[in-house]
Amino acid sequence: MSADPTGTGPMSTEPMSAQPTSAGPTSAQPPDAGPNSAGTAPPLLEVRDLHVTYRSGDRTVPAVRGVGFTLAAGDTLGVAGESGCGKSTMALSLMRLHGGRAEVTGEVLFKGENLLTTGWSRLRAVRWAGASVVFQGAMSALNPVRTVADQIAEPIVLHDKVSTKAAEKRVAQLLDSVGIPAQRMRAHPHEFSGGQRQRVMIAMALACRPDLIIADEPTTALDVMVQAQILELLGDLVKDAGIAVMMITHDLSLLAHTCDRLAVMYAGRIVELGPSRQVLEDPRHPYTTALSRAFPTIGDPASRRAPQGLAGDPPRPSDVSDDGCAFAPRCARVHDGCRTEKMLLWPAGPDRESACLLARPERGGGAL
Amino acid sequence: MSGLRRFLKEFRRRPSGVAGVSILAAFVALALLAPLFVGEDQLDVTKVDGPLLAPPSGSYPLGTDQAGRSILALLAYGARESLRIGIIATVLTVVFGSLVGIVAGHFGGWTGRILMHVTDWFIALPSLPLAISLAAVLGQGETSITIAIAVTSWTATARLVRAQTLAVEARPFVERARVLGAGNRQIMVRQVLPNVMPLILVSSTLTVAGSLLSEATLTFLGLGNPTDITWGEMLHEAFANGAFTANAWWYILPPGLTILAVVLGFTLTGRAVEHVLDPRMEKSR
Amino acid sequence: MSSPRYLVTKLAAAAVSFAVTLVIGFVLFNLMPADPVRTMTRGRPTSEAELGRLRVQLGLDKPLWERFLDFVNDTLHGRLGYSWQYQQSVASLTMHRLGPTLLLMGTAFAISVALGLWLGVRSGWRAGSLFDRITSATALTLWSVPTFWLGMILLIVFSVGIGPIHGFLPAGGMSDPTLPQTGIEHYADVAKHLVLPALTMVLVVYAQYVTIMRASIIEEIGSPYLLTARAKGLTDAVVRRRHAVPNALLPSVTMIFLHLGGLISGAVAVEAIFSWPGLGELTYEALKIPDLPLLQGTFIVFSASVIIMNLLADLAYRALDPRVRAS
Amino acid sequence: GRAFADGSTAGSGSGAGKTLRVAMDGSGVDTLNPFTAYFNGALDLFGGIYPTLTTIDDAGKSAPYLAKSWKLSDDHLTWTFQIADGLKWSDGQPLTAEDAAWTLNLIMTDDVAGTANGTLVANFESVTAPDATTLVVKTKQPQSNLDYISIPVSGIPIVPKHVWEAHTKDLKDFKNESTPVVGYGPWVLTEFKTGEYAKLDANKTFLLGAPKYDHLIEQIYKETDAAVAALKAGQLDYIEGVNATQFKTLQGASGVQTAQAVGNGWFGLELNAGAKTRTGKPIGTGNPALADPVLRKAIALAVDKKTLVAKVLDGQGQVAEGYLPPAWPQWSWKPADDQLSKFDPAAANKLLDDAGYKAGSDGVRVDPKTSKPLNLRLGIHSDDTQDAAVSNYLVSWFKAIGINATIQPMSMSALNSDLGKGNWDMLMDAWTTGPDPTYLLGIQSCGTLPNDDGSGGNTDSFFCDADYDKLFAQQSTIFDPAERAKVVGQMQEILYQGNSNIMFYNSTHKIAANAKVSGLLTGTKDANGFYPAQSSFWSYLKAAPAAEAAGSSGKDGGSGAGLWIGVIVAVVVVGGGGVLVLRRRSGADDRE
Amino acid sequence: MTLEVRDLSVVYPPRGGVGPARAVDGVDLRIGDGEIVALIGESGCGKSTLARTLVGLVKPSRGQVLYQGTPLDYSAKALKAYRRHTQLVLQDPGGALNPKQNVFDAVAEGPRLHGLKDDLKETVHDALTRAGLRPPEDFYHRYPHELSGGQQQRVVIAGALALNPSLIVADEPVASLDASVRGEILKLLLRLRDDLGLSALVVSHDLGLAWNIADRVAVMYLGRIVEQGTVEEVLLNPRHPYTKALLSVVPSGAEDWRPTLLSGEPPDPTAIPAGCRFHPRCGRWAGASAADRERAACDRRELPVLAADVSGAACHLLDLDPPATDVSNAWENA
Ligand SMILES: Nc1ncnc2c1ncn2[C@@H]1O[C@H](COP(=O)(O)OP(=O)(O)OP(=O)(O)O)[C@@H](O)[C@H]1O
Ligand SMILES: Nc1ncnc2c1ncn2[C@@H]1O[C@H](COP(=O)(O)OP(=O)(O)OP(=O)(O)O)[C@@H](O)[C@H]1O
Ligand SMILES: [Mg+2]
Ligand SMILES: [Mg+2]
Repeated sequence: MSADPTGTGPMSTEPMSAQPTSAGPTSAQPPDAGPNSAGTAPPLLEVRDLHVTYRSGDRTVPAVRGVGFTLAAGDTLGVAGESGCGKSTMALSLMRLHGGRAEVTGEVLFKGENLLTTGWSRLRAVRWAGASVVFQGAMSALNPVRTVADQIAEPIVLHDKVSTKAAEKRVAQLLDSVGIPAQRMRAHPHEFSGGQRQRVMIAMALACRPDLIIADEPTTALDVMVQAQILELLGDLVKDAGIAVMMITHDLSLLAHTCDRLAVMYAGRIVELGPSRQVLEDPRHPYTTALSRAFPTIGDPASRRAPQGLAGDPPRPSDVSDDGCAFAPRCARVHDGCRTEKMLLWPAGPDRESACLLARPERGGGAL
Repeated sequence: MSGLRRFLKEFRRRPSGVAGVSILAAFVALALLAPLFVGEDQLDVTKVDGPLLAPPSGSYPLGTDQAGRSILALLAYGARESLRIGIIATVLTVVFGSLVGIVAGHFGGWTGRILMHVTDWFIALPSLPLAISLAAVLGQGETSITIAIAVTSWTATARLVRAQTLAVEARPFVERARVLGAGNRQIMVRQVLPNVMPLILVSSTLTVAGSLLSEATLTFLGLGNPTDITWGEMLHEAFANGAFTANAWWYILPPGLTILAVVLGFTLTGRAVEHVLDPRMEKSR
Repeated sequence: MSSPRYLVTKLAAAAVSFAVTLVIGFVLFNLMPADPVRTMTRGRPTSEAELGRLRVQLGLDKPLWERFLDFVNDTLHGRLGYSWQYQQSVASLTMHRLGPTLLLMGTAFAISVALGLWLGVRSGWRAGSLFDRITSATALTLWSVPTFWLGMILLIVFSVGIGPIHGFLPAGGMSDPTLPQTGIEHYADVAKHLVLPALTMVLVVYAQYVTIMRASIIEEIGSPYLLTARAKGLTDAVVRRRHAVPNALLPSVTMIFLHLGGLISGAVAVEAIFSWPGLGELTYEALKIPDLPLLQGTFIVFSASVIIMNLLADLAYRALDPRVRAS
Repeated sequence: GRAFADGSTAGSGSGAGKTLRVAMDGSGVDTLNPFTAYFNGALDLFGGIYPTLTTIDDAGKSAPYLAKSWKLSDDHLTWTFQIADGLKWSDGQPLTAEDAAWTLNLIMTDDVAGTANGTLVANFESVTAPDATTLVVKTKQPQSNLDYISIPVSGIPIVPKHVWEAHTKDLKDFKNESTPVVGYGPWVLTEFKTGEYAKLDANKTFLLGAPKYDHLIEQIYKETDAAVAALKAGQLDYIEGVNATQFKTLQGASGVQTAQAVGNGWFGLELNAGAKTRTGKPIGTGNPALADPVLRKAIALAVDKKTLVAKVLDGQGQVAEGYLPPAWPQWSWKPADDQLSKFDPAAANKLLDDAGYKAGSDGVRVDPKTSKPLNLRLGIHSDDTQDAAVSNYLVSWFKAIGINATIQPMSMSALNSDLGKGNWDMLMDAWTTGPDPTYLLGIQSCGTLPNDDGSGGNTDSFFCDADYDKLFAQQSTIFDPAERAKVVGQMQEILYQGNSNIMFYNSTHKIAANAKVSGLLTGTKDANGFYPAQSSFWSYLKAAPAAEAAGSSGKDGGSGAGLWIGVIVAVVVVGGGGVLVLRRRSGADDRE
Repeated sequence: MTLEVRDLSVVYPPRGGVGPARAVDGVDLRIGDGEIVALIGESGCGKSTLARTLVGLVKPSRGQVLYQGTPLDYSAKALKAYRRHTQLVLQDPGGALNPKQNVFDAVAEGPRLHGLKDDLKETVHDALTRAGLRPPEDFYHRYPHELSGGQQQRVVIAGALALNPSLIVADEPVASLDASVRGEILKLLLRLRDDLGLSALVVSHDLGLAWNIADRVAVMYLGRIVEQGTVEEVLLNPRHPYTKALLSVVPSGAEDWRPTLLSGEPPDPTAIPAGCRFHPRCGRWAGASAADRERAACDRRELPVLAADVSGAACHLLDLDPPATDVSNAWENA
């Protein structure tokens, strides 16, 4: 337990606490969100200066390059950003799920305990019981040769130390709660449709009543209609249970609806962080602007026959340097400072942060 | 070409592959250069005057065989025959296997199904007994051994190539080619073949390895031409002539070890190539 | 597809395979002009009339198509043809030899599979580790060894003895005739005779299984479901045992059965070297003449066993893999 | 030293009494039915378990067995054998002349029963047993070799009528495998496993003397090397027919005794001097050039038989000239010095030059009659290592006289098929024979040529010579051995000069045995150190266990078992240990 | 008028014990000259099948594809000729390029196959330029894996353009691309239409895409077109309950956004319900009064195939309503 309980530290690269204090987002929380919302106790999850570097052969790929944020109990955080910007990498590193393939530095404080340095057995105890994960493709995230009941019961037996019988009872309840008849618990994953599988995944994530669910693109493989169903379900369940959620996707417009706060990532860094509606409606980073414009509003004459895009290609993680803004080559408002200055997450208005020089307070942030 | 250069660069990073290629290069050199330092006279039983089945000595670094010939000379000369049989069998196998595989994979209908059934039947046949029988039926000698190996080992290639062809054909670029106006032949040759080529390459190196072993085994079982000089034949002779009883290790170990080395060489090379060409690795780049 | 229908389809396919094998077998073994009669009687005072009589007895005077009908009839009646050199039905010859071959191949197969899969899982799970490198290198090397050669070397070292090693294992055969042929002692004796041939086969064959299993495990290692399992807090060993292995086992099982033909091939050489009185040795014997009906018979028995094993593998695969079961 | 092992041997004791363990002939046992069996392994066994009328002695002459004595009538057509009295089959039933008469009659009258030995009785008119101790054989023509037709191993075994009567119907399929097999001989077959071994018990009341061992085991070793290994490891007592290399190694090995007997067979080359049918119609694809005796003579001169003996046989054999092997000295023949074809390539070349065989540009001579180069096929048995070894020499020697020989390895079956059709130029061949040479001489007679339609035929090289045939007919009716030998000699001379069958050498018959087995060898060595030929019948009968050595090593199967189990356990432990160590090192499971 | 389909059906034969799949089950559709039509629908509703049928990759089980008024001829030669005019652009640009072909060869593939080798260099240069890969020479020798997803898709489009087609069928051309790149590709399509007068059928499940570029839109459900019309008509004033549901799940900035979720699983073309194929999931049907249900008889009464070119929706329940009022005003203030 090395964390500074106030959640602020001396390191300059560290983000300002994003602990919600203002009325806006907090009001969206259910009243039973728990004592942590008061802002004095350690937050549920605090990430500081997280770096993840993949090693493959003699190449190193810095996929996450200094990410920091906090997440209170019952809070929902959306992480958006285009493909390859390091969202999954960041999420997996929280539970040290990369194995030996990646080097992870920084701090991941889960209820004050640094998960990056704690012993493996401690970590295992936290996994699933403290924080569970809903992965993207449920077909591949579920073991194809074992029954659904087996797989859901597995963490229950492991963490709650209950008998298999008792665990199965809970499995039935869980499946019921996600709208799958309990009789089907003996079925194998392939016998379910994509949407049902994702429900199974959600049931499994809830199995040990975790404090945090990390959902890594839980719906991208699904059809629009099913996608909406699943998000509704997930939203309802976590709201009822007061579980904090970190939801990852590249679809900004989806997150706006489901999450209280939004983090936009670009090239391994968070470039904008703030209450989701604000971020979407009033972006403080050119990248966020471009991203939100890419999802047209039907009926909006401005976007009729006028698709908006972002010229250029996302950088390769191996090509970005620490100096300057990684977005500069594609930015319409780029200027000299963007190429040289070190980018940090600067406060950009109440409860908002942005990594754009234009948003820096001394420049009169928010003038984007 | 950048592809080739990249391949070589990747390949060089795999020590086992480099070792395999080195072994092979050494043996190919040995085979090619054998006539330069092994005269006909050294192989002619009526002209050699070495001691019979003598252990290694100064003038015979690997000793002599029953007729007084230098084992080293036989070994060098045997490299030619052994490699030749292995490679011819492999070329036959690979050409036939690839053809069947691609055609079966490309034409889903009757053609493909029948071809695949035929392949399956051949897979069901145990290869060595079949090869033995073929060789026994076709008569003695390297020709029938080569044919026997080719006939029995094409199935693996065909299967692999077919599976890969199916995978390739399922990829959208084949559909794109079709929309651009490509016919069956053009799709098979221009789209599928380049994409199954790496697999064929890998398969062929592994097939050579298998062929060499089969050749040695068939020859050992007495289906070769006893007057040829191949490694398998040397072992056959050694075995048939009681070299074991005589504890003539210099007659028994070298041919076996050379077979081992060459097979290992091909296997290592093949696996390294396979690894370098692994499509999954390609994608992640 | 429903189970019985699946079974019927598979059985039919196997039957067709077998029929094709029969035809291939017949064509193969009747292509070559051969004079088995002179071969059989070689070195013995035999009159011309007797030779003629033998030819009739063996049906060699009949046209090819008639011989084919005879052969089919023969096979359907379980005789598999009539051996030239042993002058009895091939079926009765092979029946005698089936037991020893099954014993040898079964033992070698069981050990190889157990050893190969175990090592394969271990080395695939930690690909690139010292253990993996040693295991893989050993397996690759052993795979490259000609079976018969390895057998000969083992024979010298462990049976004849070399240098300080005294030969302590029997040089051939399946049992020591000086010992009683029943009871524990007999089984121990057979086991003792089994050591070298089985060892030879295991050493050559297990390597394949290591490679197969290792590849399967590596194939699975990146799978998201393993990530899920890890995320659940399972220990590494549990993740491997409960999640990776069952999945990796499926392709391995098929591959292993597909490689069964290789095992049989190994058996021929090994039985020849160790005088193991099985089908392989019978084949080797038949080869010398060559006794074509006998070769044809052993060939058919081998093929049939592979077909049966593949059928079983198919069914086993179906039983094991819920995905296949459903489709 | 070259020896693999210490060579210490084990006492062969096991069960009650002493056991002699011999390697069965590599061919194994095709069937235990003596009427249909062909394989030498089976014949060897029959020699031990079924009686014969006569046997042969050290010198290869016929000697009493069941028949105490025999008489030939003056018209040379009736043989009367006096059968020993009071003999009993192994099941206690009396063994009488009736059994012999029944057996011989069955072979004469039943096609199946005649499968293996029908030829031997082809000339029989009748066989009767007027009383229990008298057997009368009447022949159609005078036949001088009647005292050889029922000898152990290579002759007709007599079977118990009371057992076999029941099987005359299903003789073809009767396998005769229920043990103990009812018979009479030095041994009783008590256990038989196809492809593995035969176990026999000694007949302590055997007519010709009781075996010294209590048990005999004939075990199959498919590879002689394995047998030799077993011999050295003390798992085997006796091997017949090791090859030159094995023999040489065993000669130096401690605890092993070795012996060579003069050969009972020849090894040589057959030339297709013009294959034709009985009516003289040419058949086959043989090269016509070989019809020229000059060419054949030149070929004979081009072969250095001494080198073959020295290098292929490693000196373990003799240069052969005559057709019949030295094992039967009564028939041996040698060419006179002036007739002798000595190795002389120069002379061969001169012969060919003189006959108009001009060398082409590639050094291959051209047949003046057909103007085709002398390209000759050299067929060899692919499974015969001697064929392979010798053919390499021949090709080189033939090249030296302008003949291009191409080696064609063929399976026995293919070779025999081609041979009968005349589709060959030169063939490597080898034959062995028992003491009676009639059959071996017979296959060179015109009567064995095939019919016009290609059927029939039992010839060996399409040799056909009227004078030879006359002598052949004559020799079988001569009852004075010396007289007969002279005729046989003349026949061999004709063969020698015909050069259709060029004899290369007679390789010795090589035996290796555990040094503790005594009494194996009889006869006296000749100048070359070779013993006279002996049959396995006598060897097994006369073999005696050496006196129990004090403090025997006790390294036999039983106690060896502990050792091998130990070693396997050790290997497993070491291997497993290594794995465990590696596992440990790879770290605890507290990581992923 | 460029391309028209009449009463088109595609039935896939039974597979693995599941009955035949009626992937496309009666479709009339017309793509006029220089028109961009968007085909919208849920996964598995038969969009791709229809698209593939249009370019002759799938032979219809019933109905016709007419190009310039003449029915398609499925002989190899005729198809080849047809494919000079009609090109397909696939969803996954990475997969649509042969990894063993560099950019030049990939673009030149079409002209080569058609024997247009004369000014190949120029054609390729041209096509790449038009597809926005500038300067083209920089790309010639690159292999697909050396390109970003957006660039790959441009190469695919260039490959189609190299044949100077008059119609491009784009099957989910941006589905696998990042949101930021997506707009660029759509811009390109629009520009091509404007510059070259290309007609296009764009297949997607994304209504926003239709809004972005299409002139007309057709909404497909379970093998049928259930509603079609101009983009404004259909998207701003949807009439079919299915279209409404689809529109509702598009996340909007609206505070009170609440999607109308369809119950049940995605529809299955091997078991098409009788009557209106949408009725089992139709909220309106479920909520309708007994009398209305009796009148509409959605569960029994077959619907006619919606005619091409006519704006309208195939729904029995529409007969119950007065013509829908303009509901688009909600968006006006957005
Ligand atoms: N095992 C690995 N080795 C090397 N590089 C990797 C590895 N896994 C991911 N990367 C790289 O790291 C970067 C970030 O990957 P990540 O999967 O976190 O992206 P993402 O934001 O989740 O993208 P997506 O939206 O496609 O899921 C990518 O550029 C990817 O290529
Ligand atoms: N080759 C085929 N054989 C059998 N059924 C097929 C085949 N291709 C597609 N189908 C089925 O036809 C139906 C329509 O498929 P299609 O690919 O046209 O749908 P889609 O609308 O393009 O869906 P998506 O949005 O997922 O691409 C699906 O249910 C599919 O399962
Ligand atoms: Mg991701
Ligand atoms: Mg589609």
